[in-house]
Amino acid sequence: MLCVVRNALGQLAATLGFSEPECHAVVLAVDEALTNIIRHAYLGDEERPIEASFRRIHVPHDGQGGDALEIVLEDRGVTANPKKMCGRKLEDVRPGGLGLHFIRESMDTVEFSRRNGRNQLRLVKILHVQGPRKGS
Amino acid sequence: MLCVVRNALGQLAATLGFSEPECHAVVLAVDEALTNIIRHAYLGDEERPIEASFRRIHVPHDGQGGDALEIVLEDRGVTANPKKMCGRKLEDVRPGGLGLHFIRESMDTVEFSRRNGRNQLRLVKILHVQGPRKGS
Amino acid sequence: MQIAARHLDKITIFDISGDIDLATSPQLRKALLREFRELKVPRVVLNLGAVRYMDSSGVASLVEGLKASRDVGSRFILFGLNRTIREVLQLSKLVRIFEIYDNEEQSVAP
Amino acid sequence: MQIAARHLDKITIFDISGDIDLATSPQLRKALLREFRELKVPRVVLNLGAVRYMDSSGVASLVEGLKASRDVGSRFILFGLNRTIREVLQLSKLVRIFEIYDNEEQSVAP
Ligand SMILES: Nc1ncnc2c1ncn2[C@@H]1O[C@H](COP(=O)(O)OP(=O)(O)O)[C@@H](O)[C@H]1O
Ligand SMILES: Nc1ncnc2c1ncn2[C@@H]1O[C@H](COP(=O)(O)OP(=O)(O)O)[C@@H](O)[C@H]1O
Repeated sequence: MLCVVRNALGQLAATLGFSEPECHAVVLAVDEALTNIIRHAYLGDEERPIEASFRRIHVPHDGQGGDALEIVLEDRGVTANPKKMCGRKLEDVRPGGLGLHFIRESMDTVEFSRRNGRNQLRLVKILHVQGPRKGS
Repeated sequence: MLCVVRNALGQLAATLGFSEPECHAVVLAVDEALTNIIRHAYLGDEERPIEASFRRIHVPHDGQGGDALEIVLEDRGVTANPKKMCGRKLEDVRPGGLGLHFIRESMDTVEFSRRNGRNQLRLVKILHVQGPRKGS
Repeated sequence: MQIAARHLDKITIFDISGDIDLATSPQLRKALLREFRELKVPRVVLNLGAVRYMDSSGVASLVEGLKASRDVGSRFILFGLNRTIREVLQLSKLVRIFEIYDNEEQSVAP
Repeated sequence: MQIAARHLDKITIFDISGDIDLATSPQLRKALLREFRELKVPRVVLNLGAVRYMDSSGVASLVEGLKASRDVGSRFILFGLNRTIREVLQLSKLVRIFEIYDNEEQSVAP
């Protein structure tokens, strides 16, 4: 089902006017975030509820306003430990520990918060070319 | 994860310019189709691969051309039995048997096919208002 | 989806929130069948005001609830249906078989 | 993701297709570890030409494969990386630690 999410989101990003590498970046970030929720917040249980919203928002940018894609993911899993959430140095070659790094490199804003027993991850990607691409 | 698919797809449909009831219809159809794949093609196993593509296409419509959203879902599950795939009469009140009816009512084109050991479901929803809606 | 139960005299009210789909409808089904079959509650009222989405598996659970209520001679009432939920019930041609009210007051009236 | 294996003299070539993600990367990891640790194949070549998508769990499996190959003194070679896969490896700053070629001929050369 992750694959279905990726393809729907990739098409959404393209329709909003993001370039192909930007679409890949958004898809990668959300894939990694969902993977982390399943693995770390829900300890591998794929059946637990994940809420997601995808919105076009207006953000102040470069002195003027611009459009952006805002993605909010929420889970009811274990509280994330901020100390672990920092990612790791890339110098030591070992499997794992890349997901948060990928998310941070891919998005313009990455915010974690915990409220009402839920973990919330807010991701924003700023749209540099304004307006939707035709024929995508 | 179905919920994540629904929300990404709803936003995609809105961005393409579909009205709110049309967005609901597309989301419902894809939800029902994925549910059927998991339940009937994969006999309840949620881990099996489902391929999905979401594309804006050009279709002949009302004498002239128009845009549409094309969704193709593919699974490697058991071959669908065309006799069972017809849905049922709605007159007899019983649980179940509504999914295919919902899909057919929601979309303009619904095509099942089987090739290379895969079931393919092609869904098309025609966009009546041309061009994407701004600020959706 | 989340279910919160409230109990009045001979009435159970379920406040449902979230999405009713493949993953969550079995939980709704179970709650309804328990209320009718095991507890034989004379009236079960479903507050759907906070339900954002329902698919055919949700409708199927409601139909099962309705059947169970008829089997034991209880009433099964829905209220708070937003436009999306109403559309789905309309699509299933099942709006008319359910007892549907606009608000809780009407749903619990003697 | 699907893995098809071909066997040359002292070389195993895996033709991979589809997406390498949370659901499928364990299968790739297992195939690689078996080839290096159990079968001690001197060279394993991964044809990624038909891979459309890879995330960090895929990268992690490749790193595990690389470590296992070093432990037993075998070679682990990648070829056929499209732009998306190259971008993901670049993002992980791991492009340089892998032995990457443009095509199969170079990858199986003595
Ligand atoms: N959604 C999350 N909930 C709880 N903990 C998390 C979450 N995402 C990441 N973490 C923590 O941050 C660490 C680093 O995550 P990441 O960079 O994605 O690498 P990996 O998942 O491979 O360990 C994880 O090992 C985990 O402890
Ligand atoms: N993707 C599918 N693969 C195989 N069989 C299917 C599929 N979708 C539907 N069917 C068959 O068609 C019948 C009717 O489907 P549907 O109208 O969705 O109702 P329900 O799923 O509640 O039975 C199913 O019971 C099943 O036998």
